[in-house]
Amino acid sequence: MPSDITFYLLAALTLAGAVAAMSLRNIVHCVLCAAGAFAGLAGIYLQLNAEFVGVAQLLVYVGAVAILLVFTILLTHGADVKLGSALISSGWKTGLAISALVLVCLVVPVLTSPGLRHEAASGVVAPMMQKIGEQLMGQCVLPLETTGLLLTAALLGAVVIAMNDKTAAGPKTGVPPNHEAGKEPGLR
Amino acid sequence: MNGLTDKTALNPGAARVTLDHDLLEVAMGPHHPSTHGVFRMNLVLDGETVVRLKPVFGYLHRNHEKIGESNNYLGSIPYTDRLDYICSMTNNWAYVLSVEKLAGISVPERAEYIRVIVAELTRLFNHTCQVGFLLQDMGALGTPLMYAFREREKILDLFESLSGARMMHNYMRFGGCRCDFPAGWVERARSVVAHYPTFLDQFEALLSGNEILKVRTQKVGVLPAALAINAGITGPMLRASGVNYDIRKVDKYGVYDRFDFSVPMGEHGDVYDRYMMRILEMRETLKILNQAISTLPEGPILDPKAKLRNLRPKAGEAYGRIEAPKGELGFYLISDGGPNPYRYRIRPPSLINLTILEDMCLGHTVADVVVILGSVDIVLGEVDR
Amino acid sequence: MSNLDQVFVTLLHWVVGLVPASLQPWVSTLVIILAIMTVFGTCFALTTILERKILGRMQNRYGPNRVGPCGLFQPVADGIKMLTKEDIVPFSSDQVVHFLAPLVLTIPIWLAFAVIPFGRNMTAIDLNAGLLFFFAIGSASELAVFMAGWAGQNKYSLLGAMRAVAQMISYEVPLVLAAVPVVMLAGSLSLNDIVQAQSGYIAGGLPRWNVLTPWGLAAFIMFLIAATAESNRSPFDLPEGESEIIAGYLTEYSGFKYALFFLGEYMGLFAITSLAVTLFLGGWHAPLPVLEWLPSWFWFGLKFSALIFGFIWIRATLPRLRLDQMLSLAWKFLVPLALLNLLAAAVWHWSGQCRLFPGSMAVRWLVCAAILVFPGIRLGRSLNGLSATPRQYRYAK
Amino acid sequence: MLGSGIIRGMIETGRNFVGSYFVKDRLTTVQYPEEKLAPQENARTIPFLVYDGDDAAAGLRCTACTICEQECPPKCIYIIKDKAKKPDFVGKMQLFPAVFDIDISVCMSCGICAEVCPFESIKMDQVFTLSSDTRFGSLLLHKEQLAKSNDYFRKIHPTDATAIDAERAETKSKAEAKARAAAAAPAAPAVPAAPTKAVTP
Repeated sequence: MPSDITFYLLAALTLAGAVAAMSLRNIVHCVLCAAGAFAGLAGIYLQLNAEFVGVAQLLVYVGAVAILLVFTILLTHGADVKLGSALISSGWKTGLAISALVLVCLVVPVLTSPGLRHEAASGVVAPMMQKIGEQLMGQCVLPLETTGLLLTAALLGAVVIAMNDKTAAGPKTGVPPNHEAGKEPGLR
Repeated sequence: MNGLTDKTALNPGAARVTLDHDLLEVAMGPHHPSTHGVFRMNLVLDGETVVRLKPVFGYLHRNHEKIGESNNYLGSIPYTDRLDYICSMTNNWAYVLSVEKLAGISVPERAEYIRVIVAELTRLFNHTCQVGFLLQDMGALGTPLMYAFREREKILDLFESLSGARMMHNYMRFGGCRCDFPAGWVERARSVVAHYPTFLDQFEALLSGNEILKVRTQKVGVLPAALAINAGITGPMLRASGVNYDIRKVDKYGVYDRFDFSVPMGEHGDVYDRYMMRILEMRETLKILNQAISTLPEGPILDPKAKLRNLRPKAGEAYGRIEAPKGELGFYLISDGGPNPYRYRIRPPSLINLTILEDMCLGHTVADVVVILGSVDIVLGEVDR
Repeated sequence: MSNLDQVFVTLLHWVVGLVPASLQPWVSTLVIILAIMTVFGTCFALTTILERKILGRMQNRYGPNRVGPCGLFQPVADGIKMLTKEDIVPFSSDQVVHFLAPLVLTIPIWLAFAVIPFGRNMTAIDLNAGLLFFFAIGSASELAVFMAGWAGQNKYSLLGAMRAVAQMISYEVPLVLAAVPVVMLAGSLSLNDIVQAQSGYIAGGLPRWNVLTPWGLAAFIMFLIAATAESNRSPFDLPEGESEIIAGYLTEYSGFKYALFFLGEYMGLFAITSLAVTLFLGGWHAPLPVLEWLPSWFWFGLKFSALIFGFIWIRATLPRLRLDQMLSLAWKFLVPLALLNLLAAAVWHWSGQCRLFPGSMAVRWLVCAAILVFPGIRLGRSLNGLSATPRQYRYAK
Repeated sequence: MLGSGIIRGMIETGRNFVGSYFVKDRLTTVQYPEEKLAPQENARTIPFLVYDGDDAAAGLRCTACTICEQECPPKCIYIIKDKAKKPDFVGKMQLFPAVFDIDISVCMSCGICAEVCPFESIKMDQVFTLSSDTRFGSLLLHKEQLAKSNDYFRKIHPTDATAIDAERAETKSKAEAKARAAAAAPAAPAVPAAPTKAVTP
């Protein structure tokens, strides 16, 4: 009985976080609710005894992605909220249609997949970490390496774009005067 | 910097000029843990690097020079203690020196030696405390400062038994000193001076080799020699930039020409050089003290002709200056024959060393600004007068 | 001997035995939680006073000695002061985030103690991804620090929050990389297995701890540097650099929220120190076989307090690094060396496996040490750009 | 080598840490309320008036010459002369102050009044616990609160007090010898008995 209660609680936390992340006015609050939703998700994984996935979710999403979201908000000045902007943007109908479509695409294969037929794995299978490690390095090492490469490429691209932005905007105002040759110091 | 209008941007009274997009304007001070008193810097930051710095001071202005004009000559001496309240002996000496020049009073032999001993002891603990405050600004929580204060306490006890007060000595008079060394004072002074080199070695072991200190201070706040000379910088800051100018050697006032000591000079002019200047100057001061204490002559400590009360020097002007621990401290007096000076002007080394703070800090981060300010070694009593 | 070692375990079983069977899992977890919180709560109280006394002694003064016998009730006094102090919330601040920040910082830190083995079979939950769980919890505190900095709407706290987040992210990488060779050699992520791998003694003398291997020593030093940065302590206390940005992200906090932040900071320090003890100093193993009779949790406590003394000692001596130096230390010095350490650990493991030369420990030590030391010195020298020759000063007569 | 400076620094603080347990003179802290540090002999805080004998009003040395009032830089001394006169230690008739106030919240304990006083009547005390609850009332000390006996003066400034007492005793004996000589030879009026002038020390 107690495990059901915790599941309902975690599910409620995740859903509430997700909804709040969309609907709150202050964008920083949205990000924090999103982080709450990630944490709720991690709780559900841990509750299903999927330790590695739960801990990885906690480490990657709550630890890194949330901070990433926060940084993007701060650096692009999204934080100073322009009051009076409508909560629901005008094109909400198309948005709703697309999300319904995606929901269908996800739910149908999950429900019909054979994996769900037999009883969920009861109890902890022997050293799970060992199996995951061997799978990662053995069978699907190629996808792992390619995603790694893809991510580094994306990272380098982002850095290069950011670099151009800085030089394009020209040197900052107030270049240190005493480094200019022959500048008459002191009396500015 | 495009002319005056830009200056008004930082003037709090003026209309708020919108800064371009990502600059952050921070007022650092007057209530800030590491501005060495009530001193304020309006910083404009791009991220963490300083784009503009406008020093704002005057919070501790006590109208010292106007009071000097209404006080008689003797009455101004205790006020000079309050100028640079860390080294009040050297303040007294500078004032008394200029009055002696004005009124033509001579000083007996023993009084000159006492003045040298007392001034060099002040320089000793002023430099030790400056290094302690610098490390406090750099984040070493109190350890170097506590060692510095432990040594300072020993010297303050000496001054208390000599002049009656730990910091506000009011000890020097026109033509000599107020009272002679009490019994046993010279032995206590000799033991303090004898222990100091071991303390300095421990201090250097703790600090000079420290990689974090070197990384935080080398090539930070570089002051080119030409800019230093143009801006009238004096004292350890000037010598750290490689300029050989020490008033004890230039003017040879007091009996400094009888002592053999040398003047250390740096060559990079950054914060590390200024730190080393103070350490090396302390070692030179110890040489002077040893020689002065061993050759202390007997004799009167006050010129018999010198008048204590209603001193009325004949009309004229005089400028007396000494090598205070912070730089050239000068008193410019104009007398119109009356009991109080017509004009009483002070050349404060801390204020003049502070004028080029912006040149040193531009392009550095907030953490460096604090360290550079610490290396300038200002005392707000002297800056604001 | 073993009953003294297992005294806490038997105590737990006795308490759990009192309760009817249905409630037993709940009661045992409750008792364990209570035990951890009381032990580390008093340890927090003691450390605040010990830190100030040790700092004082290093600075030739006594440290607090007014409240209680030689100052032992000082934490009680501080606690009461923090409780009674007015809790000022700035008007322009973000009330909700301002309130949540200390909670989000402190709660996850307590979870980290669940996986630490304090003594022989004295681990709260033996997750087989224990180490990964620990790092996941550690990474949650960055968000809390940012929330604290952002909520204050004050320039200094924003600067402090930016510094804190940058510092914690860039020092989590070397922290994890320093732990990877331990996992590689122990073959498991579970902390109990790691401690088990370090049991036993070589030739009856030296214990088989990781710190006594070349790669282990290098990893231990890197782990400690990253741990000081992760818990915002002395050479890296930039987020609340008192002399620069007042108190960084703590500027707008007062009263009990300020105390909660300190609780969070000290708990973070205890968690990281206990992890360092588990990974490198052989958890609760005794250093010499002849000392086996002392209980296991005693050894854990001894190593733990030795490390805490080391942190306090560092805090008393070193000034603070600047932001860019701190970041370049992490990315240009610690991360490359940690990767190199993986190579050294592999060489150590390979040379131990294949009986190429008759297992001469000294040669293995030299090889692995060489892999680490020479690049380390070259990297270090080029990193801080200090001129190799010390500076000369001219004297004018 | 990298890090050797840091290690040397750590050894330094370590030595101080260990030393503080063995070398007693490293710890210079004085536990103030319990242990009190004896003040240095020359220490000075606020001025007080010296009186001879045991009655404050009669034995007060001050002759209300208001030199200290003129010379005091922050002008915190306020004197009103009394009409009557009373003999001083040499017997010469001198004025004395009816009102002698010092505002110790203004006084900066510089010691100039004690220095310029020709009658050794105002000296510097060593009391530093001067705080009071009211802002105005109790920080203005009147003549009665300021007056302290010469024995107290001899207790806090031994060397100065003995030197001054010796000097006063000598002038007193010289004045009496002259008075006796003047009384003993009234018969020889030709000798011009110059009136003894109170020799200021």
